[in-house]
Amino acid sequence: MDNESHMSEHQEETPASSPQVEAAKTVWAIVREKFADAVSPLDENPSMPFFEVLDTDAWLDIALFLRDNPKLRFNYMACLSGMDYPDEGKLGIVCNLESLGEHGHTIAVKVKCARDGGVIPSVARVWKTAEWHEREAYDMYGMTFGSHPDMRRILCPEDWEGFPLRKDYQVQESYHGIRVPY
Amino acid sequence: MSEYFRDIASGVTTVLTGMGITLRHFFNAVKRKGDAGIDDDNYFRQVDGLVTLQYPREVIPTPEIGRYRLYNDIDDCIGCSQCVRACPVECIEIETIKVTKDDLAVCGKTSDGQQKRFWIPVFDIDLAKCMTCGICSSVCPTDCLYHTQVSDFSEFSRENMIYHFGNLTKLEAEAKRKKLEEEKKAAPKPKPKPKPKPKPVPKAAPGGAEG
Amino acid sequence: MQELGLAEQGSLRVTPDGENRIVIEKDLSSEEMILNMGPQHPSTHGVLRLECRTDGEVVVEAEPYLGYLHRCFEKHAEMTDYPGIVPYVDRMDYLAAMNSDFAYAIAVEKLLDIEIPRRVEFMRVIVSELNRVASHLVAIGTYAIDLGAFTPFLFCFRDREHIMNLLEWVSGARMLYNYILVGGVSHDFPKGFSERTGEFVDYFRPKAVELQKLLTENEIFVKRTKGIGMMPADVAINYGWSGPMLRGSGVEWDLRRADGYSVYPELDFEIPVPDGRFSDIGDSLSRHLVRAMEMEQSLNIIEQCLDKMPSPEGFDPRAAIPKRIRPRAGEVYGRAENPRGELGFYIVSDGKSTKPLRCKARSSCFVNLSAMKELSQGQLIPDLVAIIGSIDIVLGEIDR
Amino acid sequence: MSTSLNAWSDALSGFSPAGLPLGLLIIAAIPLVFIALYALTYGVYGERKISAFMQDRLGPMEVGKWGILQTLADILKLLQKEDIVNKEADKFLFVIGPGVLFVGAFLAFAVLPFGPAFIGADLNVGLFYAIGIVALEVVGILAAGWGSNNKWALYGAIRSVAQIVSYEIPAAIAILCGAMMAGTLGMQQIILQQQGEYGFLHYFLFQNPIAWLPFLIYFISSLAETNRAPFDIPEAESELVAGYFTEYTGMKFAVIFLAEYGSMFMVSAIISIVFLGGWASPLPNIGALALNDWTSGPLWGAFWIVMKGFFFIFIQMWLRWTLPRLRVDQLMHLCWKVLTPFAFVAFVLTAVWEIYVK
Repeated sequence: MDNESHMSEHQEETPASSPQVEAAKTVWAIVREKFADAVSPLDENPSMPFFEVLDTDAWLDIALFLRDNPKLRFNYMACLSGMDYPDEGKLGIVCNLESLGEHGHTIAVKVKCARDGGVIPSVARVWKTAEWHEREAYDMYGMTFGSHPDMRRILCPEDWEGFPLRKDYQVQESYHGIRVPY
Repeated sequence: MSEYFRDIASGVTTVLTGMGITLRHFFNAVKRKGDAGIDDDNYFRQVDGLVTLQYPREVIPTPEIGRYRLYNDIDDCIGCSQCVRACPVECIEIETIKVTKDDLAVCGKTSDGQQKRFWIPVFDIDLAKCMTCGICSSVCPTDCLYHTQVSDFSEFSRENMIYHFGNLTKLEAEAKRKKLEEEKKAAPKPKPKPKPKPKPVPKAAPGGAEG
Repeated sequence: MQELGLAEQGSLRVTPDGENRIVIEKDLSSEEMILNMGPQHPSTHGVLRLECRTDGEVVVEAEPYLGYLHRCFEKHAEMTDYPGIVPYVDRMDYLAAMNSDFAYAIAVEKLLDIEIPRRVEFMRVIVSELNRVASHLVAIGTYAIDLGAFTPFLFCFRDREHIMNLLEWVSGARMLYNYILVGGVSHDFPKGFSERTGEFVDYFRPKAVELQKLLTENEIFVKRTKGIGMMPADVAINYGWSGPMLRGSGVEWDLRRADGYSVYPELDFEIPVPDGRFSDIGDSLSRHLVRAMEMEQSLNIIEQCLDKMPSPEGFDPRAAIPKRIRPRAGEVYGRAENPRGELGFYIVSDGKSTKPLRCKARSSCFVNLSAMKELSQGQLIPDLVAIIGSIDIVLGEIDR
Repeated sequence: MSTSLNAWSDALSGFSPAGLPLGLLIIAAIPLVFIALYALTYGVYGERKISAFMQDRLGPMEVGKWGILQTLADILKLLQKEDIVNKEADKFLFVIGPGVLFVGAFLAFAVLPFGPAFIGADLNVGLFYAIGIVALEVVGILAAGWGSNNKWALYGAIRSVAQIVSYEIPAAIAILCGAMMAGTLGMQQIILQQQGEYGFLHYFLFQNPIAWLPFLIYFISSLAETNRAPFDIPEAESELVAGYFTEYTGMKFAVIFLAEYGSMFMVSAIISIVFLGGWASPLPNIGALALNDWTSGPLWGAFWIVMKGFFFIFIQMWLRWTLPRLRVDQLMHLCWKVLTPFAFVAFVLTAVWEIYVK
């Protein structure tokens, strides 16, 4: 596999020149070329290089591009995590993508939306695995995913109040007559 | 058609193979596994045969570092509360009273010679909450808090799962607190209060300590 | 009576009546029935609920409902310091706690950028491979139960017992070890552990062969699993499958090789993928076979590690464990190969606190199960059971 | 001793006060009571122990020495259990289901000969009756499954009916091969033809070079008819929770259980009667050692047929604890595409053998 060595080596090398970051730079350059200002500059941290999608509406197009461009081929979405950014007043998702079995490179993409009533385009049609991840992000943070096929809570009960992983979450007093905080 | 007969043939042979295996085990049922512990050199020489151990009478020995019931050797405890802070499930409750100067000798030293500076009227471990992760014992500076090999300690009441290790009775604690107050009044400079919260002290003071 | 095209679908008959109007008759109309499989059902491996729309024995679609075992791992993690999260990680995938700890340790260590002693790495690999064997034994055993064979299950548990004894000896607990800590392990191997592990490998090899003869090669078992729950490789990747599930679809992808974490690059092992001779690539049988073959590879890895492990002289397993874990501000996605696939941790640190700002667990079963809806379409109920079993779910990890 | 016992049973069968054949009733009841006791205590206990030994376990050990009283304890427990009838159940069918099942399973015992004299009713169509009466079980299962008003129970019942009705065909054809060799349907006549000084060599299984085929076919079909693994799909616990008796508790559950063990013994007895000589001793007379003569008689007869029955029950358990379960369509495939054609082949070959060779 392509990235067989870089994880183990990156501890010895200086972080900036780790192959993971180098690969991410190349990827970012291709995306930047196509989408210009819709994406932010690459954050070249050694542990998880990422870029942010500044134009939230462009996320679906970028996702498709990431998946289908022959130089990128990010066919595998390893993870999609919801995130709360209370300082910026935003919610977001972090996607860890990987080109499995083809190029072997990885990159992380962040997409943010407004804290109240924020909508992020759903990529469940690009990577089917995103369907449940997005449901989980909605369940925990409350942002909705536009054109998601099945936007429901997944882990919490349907009638649970609030979104538990938001930093300002207050747990409800009772649930169907059961006292919640114990 | 040939596949039809091949299926039948392989069906019959694999079924017979499987039956052979179970029959071998059936006739092997005259042997029984011993109850040697894993640290025994002969462990894998005694595992043939029926593996059931009839629990209360035959027990797999728990290894030396087995992490089961939490125990606090209160004589060695210096009341530093590190375990309370480290516990992920908050199952330890501790209350300390600073030892007055003239009581230091009474309070004594730990087994490795460290002067104890706190009375510990309350050291309660709720073993119903404890998940035996062992983090508390790894942070304990005097190694007085440790998990024992006792793994079977079920109780009929949840109350009984709370183990009390405190070294003062309620009355004694009251007396010590008063003494500390007096010392503080006598001393010229103000000292930070060692939180004299009037918490309810459980009735049975050194209750279910190891046994 | 003139029969039109619709009639071929079964229950509809279209007949022109006297006035040449077309009347649609319904005879023996077959209604769909909603069948709740779970949350208490013997073969949902815990508290999973599948809402099946069935037409007779045929499942039109099965929709999984999760959350019955939701224990708020991510919320807990935000309120607990880094070493305190490890016991919670144990309880996510309780069948492979060592592997889960390993993944978490990798993620945090990546954030901390600390050097791990070489012996510790070998110890971690040995215990997690032992746990992988134990976990696969449960997977195979419960799969046998799902298909109605009870005896292989107990044989699996009999052998797993020895692994649990071994791991209890080294860590002090039988299932939820809290052994692999950030920066090290909690105890050094006890005296004689390496020999006993070697003896276990020798003991287990013939048992694995017996298991294969009793279960895997059994014609009924093959007939029940071959060609059931087919998943082509590209769809599997798109669904984010990983681990034995993905390899069952013929993709040679193993994080131990791909990421090459710990000492795995130094070890010689194969990534088993089905060759399509005994099973159809991508079916339930392939996934079962991959698990069975992986046990063999794990035994090889354990043997090599026992040979290569540095001597214990002057060794402190806790030497590299930081007194207080307060990583630099940053974020990391660390992952490891769990018995069920890729277990990843996305951890965000603000650089000030000893508690993570965010700790998301990318659970392998959660992702693997998300394909259930597609896999279940048009299957019989017994096949549905066979498919769930082949996914090898642990609800503790799915619901977290 | 044997002659005195014969005389005793003859005397008992002649006991008919006021024209009622009470003596016959008692004789008929003896095996039934015996089997019921066996089925409850030693069948269940045996199954648990056998499965335990095959799985490297000890099995029940706590109640009595080696746990032999375990089943009694279980019965006591089941007797004390609350008899729950669902609110939504069809109460009549729900209650009558286990009864019909039980009656269906035990009616066939009327024609099982436990010795030259021990037989409830020596019908001249005994074999036909035994095959036919089993169909009553289907009604019981369907009543139980439908009456429970539970989807899993319904699935179990439907599956069970499909399975039992289908497997009647190869089973009946295979049994007909035996009947053809005997030239009669009466149970006692079939056995009498297999009795002789050469012991087991007189058995139909060894009288005919192709008799093993109907023997095997009947054995496999009987597994399906009694819902035993690998054909236990009606109660497939990993798919259907418990199949048609999901909703039953207490004594009703025990009755269903008893019926299952009863029918297990019934099919085992039939296969040993038709192919292995029933109560006829397998030991041959070897010169002066008249083993066959020594081991024949009413008590010995009961001993032999029960032993043969136990042997087949052991094989049933052995199979159950070895094999996975088939799927519904595979079960039907096995029935219609494998067993039935082979049963016809066996039927024709037996007929050819009987007419032209013998």
